[in-house]
Amino acid sequence: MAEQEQRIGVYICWCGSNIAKMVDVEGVSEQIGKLPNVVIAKNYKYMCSDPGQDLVVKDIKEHNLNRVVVAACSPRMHEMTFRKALQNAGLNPYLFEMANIREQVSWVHEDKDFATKKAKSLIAAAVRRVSFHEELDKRTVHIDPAVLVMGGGISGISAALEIADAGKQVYLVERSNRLGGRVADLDVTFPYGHSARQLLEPMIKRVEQHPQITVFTECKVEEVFGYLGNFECKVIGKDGKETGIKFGNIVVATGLKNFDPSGMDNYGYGKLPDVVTSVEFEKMLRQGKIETKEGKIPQNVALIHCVGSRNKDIHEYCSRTCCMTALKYANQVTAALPETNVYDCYVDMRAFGKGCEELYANTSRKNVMFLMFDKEDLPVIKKTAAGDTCNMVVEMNEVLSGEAIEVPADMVVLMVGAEAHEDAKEVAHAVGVSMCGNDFFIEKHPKLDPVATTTDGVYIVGSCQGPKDIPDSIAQAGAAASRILATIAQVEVEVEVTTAVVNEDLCCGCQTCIKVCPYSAVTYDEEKKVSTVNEVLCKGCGTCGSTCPTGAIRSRHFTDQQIMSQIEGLMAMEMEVA
Amino acid sequence: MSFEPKIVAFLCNWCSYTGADLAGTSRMKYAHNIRIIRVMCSGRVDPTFVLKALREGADGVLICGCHPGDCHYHEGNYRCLRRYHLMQKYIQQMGIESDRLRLEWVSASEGKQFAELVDEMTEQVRKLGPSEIKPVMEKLAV
Amino acid sequence: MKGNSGEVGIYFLNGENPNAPPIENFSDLISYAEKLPGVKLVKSTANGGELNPNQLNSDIKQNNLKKIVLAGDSPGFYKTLFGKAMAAAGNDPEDVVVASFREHGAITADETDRAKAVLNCAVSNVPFEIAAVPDEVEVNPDTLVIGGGIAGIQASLEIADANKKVYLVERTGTIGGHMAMFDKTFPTLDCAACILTPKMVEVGQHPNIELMSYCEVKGVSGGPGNYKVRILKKARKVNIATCIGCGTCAEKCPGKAPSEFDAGTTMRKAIYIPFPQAVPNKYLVDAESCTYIQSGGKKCGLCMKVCPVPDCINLDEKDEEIEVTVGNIIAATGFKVFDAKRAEQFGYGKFPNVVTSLEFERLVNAAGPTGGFITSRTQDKKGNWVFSAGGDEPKSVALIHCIGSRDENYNKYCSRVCCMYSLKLAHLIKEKIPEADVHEYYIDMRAFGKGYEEFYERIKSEGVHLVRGRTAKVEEANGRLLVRSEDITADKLLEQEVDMVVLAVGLEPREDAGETAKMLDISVSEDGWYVEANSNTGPVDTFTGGIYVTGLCQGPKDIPDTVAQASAAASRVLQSISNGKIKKSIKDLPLSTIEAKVKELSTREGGAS
Amino acid sequence: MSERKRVDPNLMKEVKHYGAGDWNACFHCGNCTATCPLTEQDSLFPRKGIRTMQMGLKDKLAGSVEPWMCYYCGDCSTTCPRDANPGEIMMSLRRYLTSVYDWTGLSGKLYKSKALHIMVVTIIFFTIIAAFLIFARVPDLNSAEVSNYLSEMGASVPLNKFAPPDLISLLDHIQLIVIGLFLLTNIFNMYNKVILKDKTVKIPLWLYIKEIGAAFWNFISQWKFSKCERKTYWLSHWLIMSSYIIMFSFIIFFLGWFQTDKIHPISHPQRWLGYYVTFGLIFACVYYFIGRFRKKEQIFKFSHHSDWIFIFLLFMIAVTGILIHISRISGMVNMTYYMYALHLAFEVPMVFTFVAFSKWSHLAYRPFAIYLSNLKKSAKARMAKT
Repeated sequence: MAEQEQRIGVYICWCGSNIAKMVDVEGVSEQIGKLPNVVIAKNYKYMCSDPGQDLVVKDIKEHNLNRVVVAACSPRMHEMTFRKALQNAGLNPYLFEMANIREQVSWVHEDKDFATKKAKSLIAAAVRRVSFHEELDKRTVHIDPAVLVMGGGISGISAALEIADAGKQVYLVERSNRLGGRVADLDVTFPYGHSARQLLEPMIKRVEQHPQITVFTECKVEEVFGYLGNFECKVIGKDGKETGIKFGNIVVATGLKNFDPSGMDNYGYGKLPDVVTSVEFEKMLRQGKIETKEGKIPQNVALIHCVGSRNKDIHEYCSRTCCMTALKYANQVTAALPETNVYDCYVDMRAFGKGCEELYANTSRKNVMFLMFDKEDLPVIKKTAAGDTCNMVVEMNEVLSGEAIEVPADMVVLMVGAEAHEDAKEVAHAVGVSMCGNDFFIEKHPKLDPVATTTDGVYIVGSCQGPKDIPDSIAQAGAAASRILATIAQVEVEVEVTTAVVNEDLCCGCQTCIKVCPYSAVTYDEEKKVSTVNEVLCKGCGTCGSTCPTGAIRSRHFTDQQIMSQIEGLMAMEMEVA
Repeated sequence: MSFEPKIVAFLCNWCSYTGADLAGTSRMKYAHNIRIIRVMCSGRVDPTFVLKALREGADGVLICGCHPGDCHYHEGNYRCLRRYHLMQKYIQQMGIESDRLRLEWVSASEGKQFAELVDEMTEQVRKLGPSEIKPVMEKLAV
Repeated sequence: MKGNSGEVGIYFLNGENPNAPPIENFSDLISYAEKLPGVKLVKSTANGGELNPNQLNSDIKQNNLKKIVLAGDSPGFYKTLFGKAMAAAGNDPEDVVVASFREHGAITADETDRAKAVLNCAVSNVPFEIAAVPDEVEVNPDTLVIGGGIAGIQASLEIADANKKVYLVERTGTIGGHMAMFDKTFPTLDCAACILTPKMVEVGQHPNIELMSYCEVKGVSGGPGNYKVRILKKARKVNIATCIGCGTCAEKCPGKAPSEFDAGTTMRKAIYIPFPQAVPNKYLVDAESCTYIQSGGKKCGLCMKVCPVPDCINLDEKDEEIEVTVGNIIAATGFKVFDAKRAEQFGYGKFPNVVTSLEFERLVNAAGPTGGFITSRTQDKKGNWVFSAGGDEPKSVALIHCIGSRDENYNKYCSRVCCMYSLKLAHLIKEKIPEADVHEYYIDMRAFGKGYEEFYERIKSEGVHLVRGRTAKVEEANGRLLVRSEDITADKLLEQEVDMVVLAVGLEPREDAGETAKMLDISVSEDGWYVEANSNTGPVDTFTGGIYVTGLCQGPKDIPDTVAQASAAASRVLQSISNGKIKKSIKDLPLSTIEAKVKELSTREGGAS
Repeated sequence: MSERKRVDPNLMKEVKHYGAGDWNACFHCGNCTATCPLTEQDSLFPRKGIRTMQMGLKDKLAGSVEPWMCYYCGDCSTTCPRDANPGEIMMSLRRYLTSVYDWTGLSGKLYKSKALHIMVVTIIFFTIIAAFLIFARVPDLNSAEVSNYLSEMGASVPLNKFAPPDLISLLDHIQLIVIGLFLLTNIFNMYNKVILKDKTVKIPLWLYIKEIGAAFWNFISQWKFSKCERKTYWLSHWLIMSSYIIMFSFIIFFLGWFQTDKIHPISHPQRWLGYYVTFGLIFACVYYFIGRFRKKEQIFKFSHHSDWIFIFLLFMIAVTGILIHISRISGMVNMTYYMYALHLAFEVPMVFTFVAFSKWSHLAYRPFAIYLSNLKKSAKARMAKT
């Protein structure tokens, strides 16, 4: 590299006023322009916009730049955009470095001088670093058209069908002994009361009869090896039977589980016989017997929302479906037991879906009393004294009336929230997706990439990403399917190349790297007595690089040299301005 | 003019760097003294990087990685932890206050925690005053 | 379940939906039901309320019913009632089958045949989805996407990335839709432009996407797999190919009009680029405000003179019509915001500082009328009320939820996003004017999505006054605005003086949603939103083969849900393309065919399913 | 902690019998309260009243005066996002409360059953007619006594011979006492439920005296009502109210002065006051008739049978009254007698069914309720100070 003359172009983005208002972009570009090897330093309103990118391309051609630095937002946002731009200009996309002067400067600091100073040193560092960048050539990998779908719930099933209907092989792995997941436990769905069984049956039937789908029930997926387009794993049955499968993409649809309210004393679940969870109540409705433990028809049924949800001590998040489920119950009960009074104790009525507000309006015109409580002041269920008209009372402070009231109840239904499966961590590790605080899987981007993950070829759909109702889950399943179908259609896709590589002359064969590699991508070559990296398995974490005592391992695009020079750049500018 | 510490931070790409970005998108304000260098994994942080930073005149070095168990590469952050303890011993041998080097876990959703961490560390280093390494090294060089 | 081994009873219920359309010639349907195999009893009640359990029990006993079919618009909530009766009679409560006309698209009165099919399937235990499968035809691999909002963009990219040709038709001069107008997005607060523009750029550069901006779909003919689409290329009057976007024309142009992109809070020229990051980033001419065109070519025409590129601008350019042939069509036509003038009590259009949320999005945006400073409207020299960076900051702001939503006088439905975007706006105000009082008036706080509740908590902790109580009216009082509401949790009447009121206007179908629906043969709900094939399992399909709905035109949605749905639609398309075949419309499937299929299946499988 | 109240869905089912309104539809956005120009900080309505009713807090509802504070302009109903029609619910609550105060239970029955109400009215009507047929004796014009009387009066119709004022006013007073007893006991009932049962306030005696003035002023001026948006409602209401009061006092206290065979000159207060009363009643009745038929304005959309019967009787009373006058002036002797009989036949049932047991009782309840709420307010204010 070094011998070739360095011609670096630096571009500083205003990002409208997002950066410009906190960083003196003019001043910075002027000062940066003076740095060695910097041929041009410009600033522009929106570097990411079409004209912004054209500017870079144009300059590369005119001033035959061979290195580019853009100081703008986070590389996580636009690194790809500008790498593309370099490519269009016929420059290797890796001869590019981004300085993050928005997320980590203009948005987080309030003193313009300091912010400007910081921006300068970050850019200076990037300039130093970029001059040690080397051309890396994108490798393409072949995409195995088969797909692994983990989880046989409504999301998994629809994803499987979506992909299989496009003529691609699908392996559907379900941990329980039957398909259908939690929808299979439902009686009817909100807001229109369609029969859950009737909507599930044809789908399951199609899955089972589908020539392109192989179903594994009562099976678990062992750790997945490989990378986009070329994954492999073992599917292990209850009986310990192992099946090895190969596939190009993964859909994680492991769903969620219901919150267990036993831990909450105020509801007395487990102690009071007629306090049931929504899951248990659903079963009753399905069997057409809404009865107390003593087999009596309840005169008063109370529904309590947000059990385990919207609660700082348990789960802060909203479980999204409970409100409408409660309204569904209210309708079913009033229909089945015209004499029975229904009390719906809620916090906020979240009827946001299509047809849901209408359902709320219709329900409120029935024999249902809606009572509101504060999520920080939960109701308490108490046994009544003998001879009372009802077995229990729900004591609560009603918000809409400001009254301290008690609600008569012969049966109380706890609308239990949703939470991540206890084995979510395992799954996350098996397929390499990250989790957020509450153990739901994190999508690549909360807005524009709701189903992809940070690991290429792995998609998360349905409730394992966060509570969801049926249509939303199915939409997500479709989304993942389209991604996968698109990748398959490309046959060959490009993959990252920032892997580790061993310089055999320097390697002393100590094999430390082999111990530290989490993907067993490093192996020991007995003849040459050196380590070698399998670049296909390597995910480029660089741990080996920093462990290697002789510096024989270079982690591409994060070489010692590059990082050292970045440090120098930082401090040099610091010293200069200080 | 008052002493403004210079802190170099190594952040892992998956959790901590994203966390720092989150602090940004959420417009949380924190001390300007920090200079962030992105690495793919805290496991990539070679002790020599830390020493280099100190030698070049950093008054403090901060390393951030995913919380134990959350590492995108399974165990890189554990490797980093082990090395960290060695580094601590080493810099103390060199007569550098151990408070100048810190390892913290910051997840992708902990923008707030990151901002607070930076402020706290900045104050910590400010108390220690400027690091002596650079001048000393320069003297030795002569 | 035991299936046909016994007698079937059919009960017609109107079900839960009061606006359920009565089936045309209902008697016909009844007699059809009576003729179905094994049917012993057919009853119909206006609504389930009239059914009494004892009556049911005796019905079952007398006719020895082994199975009950509930027929109606959406009668499912009565399932338990009948299940109870069945159990009481010693039958399997699972043998109550719901035949929901709505579920399978019989949502208008004239869909008697569909209703019959649904009924037939239910009686013979054959799932409608399996009985009513149209046969397949060849599919043209090209796809048309109508609408260049985030939904359209996403769908187009998905398909194009699979190396398939996409025509993306956008009526305005740029893609981006409403999302491009937003400042930040909840709950992560990343700026809409930052995350949207890269995608817009990608669309603009994508080799497989033919972007047709400033175009409108005029007519659709042909059938599934092979639609002929007439597209009107509205005269842009500027040659996209040669325009260098230098802006000289706009400088000189005397014509002015309110900027659509800034929701009318600023003025733009008659020749303009909708906004800096527009794609395509080329100028266009708005005939309405162009002096030359309005004067019939007599006056002005400056732009043509000053334009540095020879014959790039041609104000006499005429609209033209072109035709493309595609196999699939995705409707992503989006929405419009509720016209706040309709709800007079809030004083929009009367008081200059009562603004809609969309106007406010532009106001807080760095690229907006004030460069991101939140200011009250002040009068300019001409006496017009305008936002200007010079205007004074509001000391207190009121945000009012549910404007035009959840309201029987306007739209019954919930617009799904207003709660969250209001919280977001509250945050933005607090961020830019920390000492400002922010009062937010809501009915129910609908923070249901991932990270939403957490965001809600954060806003609370930022000192925003959240009031549970719908605002009744906004009046003027000593130069400020008086917001009158009941604070229900505090049990008092609030008369809050504020400097600015932001109305969280709900979302509505576009005025022309109906016409587009007719063109594409999509059914439309009572509210005017497009109807998906199945509210549960078919969120993007319609009853017309090769036509899909996605995004807001199907109903209010936030960005992630829209994106997911858009991709889902794309996957439908990719599916058909990779099979080379596509299913014809269920619409055109004759009843007789479905009946035949049902007979075949039920005999083959003995009805068991 | 305080005793928890138990909710009860049956109260609402009960109250439903007293009128229209989509009772459960309300989702408590507070729009109605904030719309209402009359609602006051420490007595918010309509929403809270609806809530109390929905939750079945019987005692709280019985002890609440808020329904009486509403004069029904209908603005809350027109803007209600759930079409719950709060205005009409308030109206129904007033009917319900009337029945709650009434210890005889008759009120409730009259409100709930249209048939019963009409029956009672007709029975009384015919009893009066019958009474006349049996007891009234038509004076013989040719008899010396009568002709002398006529000549000295300068009159042509000896009505007072037909129906001697002292006798009539005696009957009036009996009627007054009977009805008065019912009304007073009911009012006490109200006082008991509103004040005595409410342990949170102690009201010193002097306050009772102090507050009378304000209450009386509101009674004669209806100024509270005048704060509503549409003034015509207030005007018509005031007309009918004032006319009735004047008529009432004529009949009860000054019958001798009012019912004279001597025709006073038009300038005489007896004449023009009489005309005013008649005009007031007829105008208001016609106004309400038209409104209730057209059903255009919110307040006329729903009409309870008690509303119809009430304005009908009132109208007939006014008409027959003026007819008595005309026929007397124009010397149609028998006509005068018939009209007089009819007049009473309409007046008695009206007084009997409405004043104590139905709609007209609000004439007493509303001002009293306002009085009581003022008492409470100032009492609370005092407690807050100390």
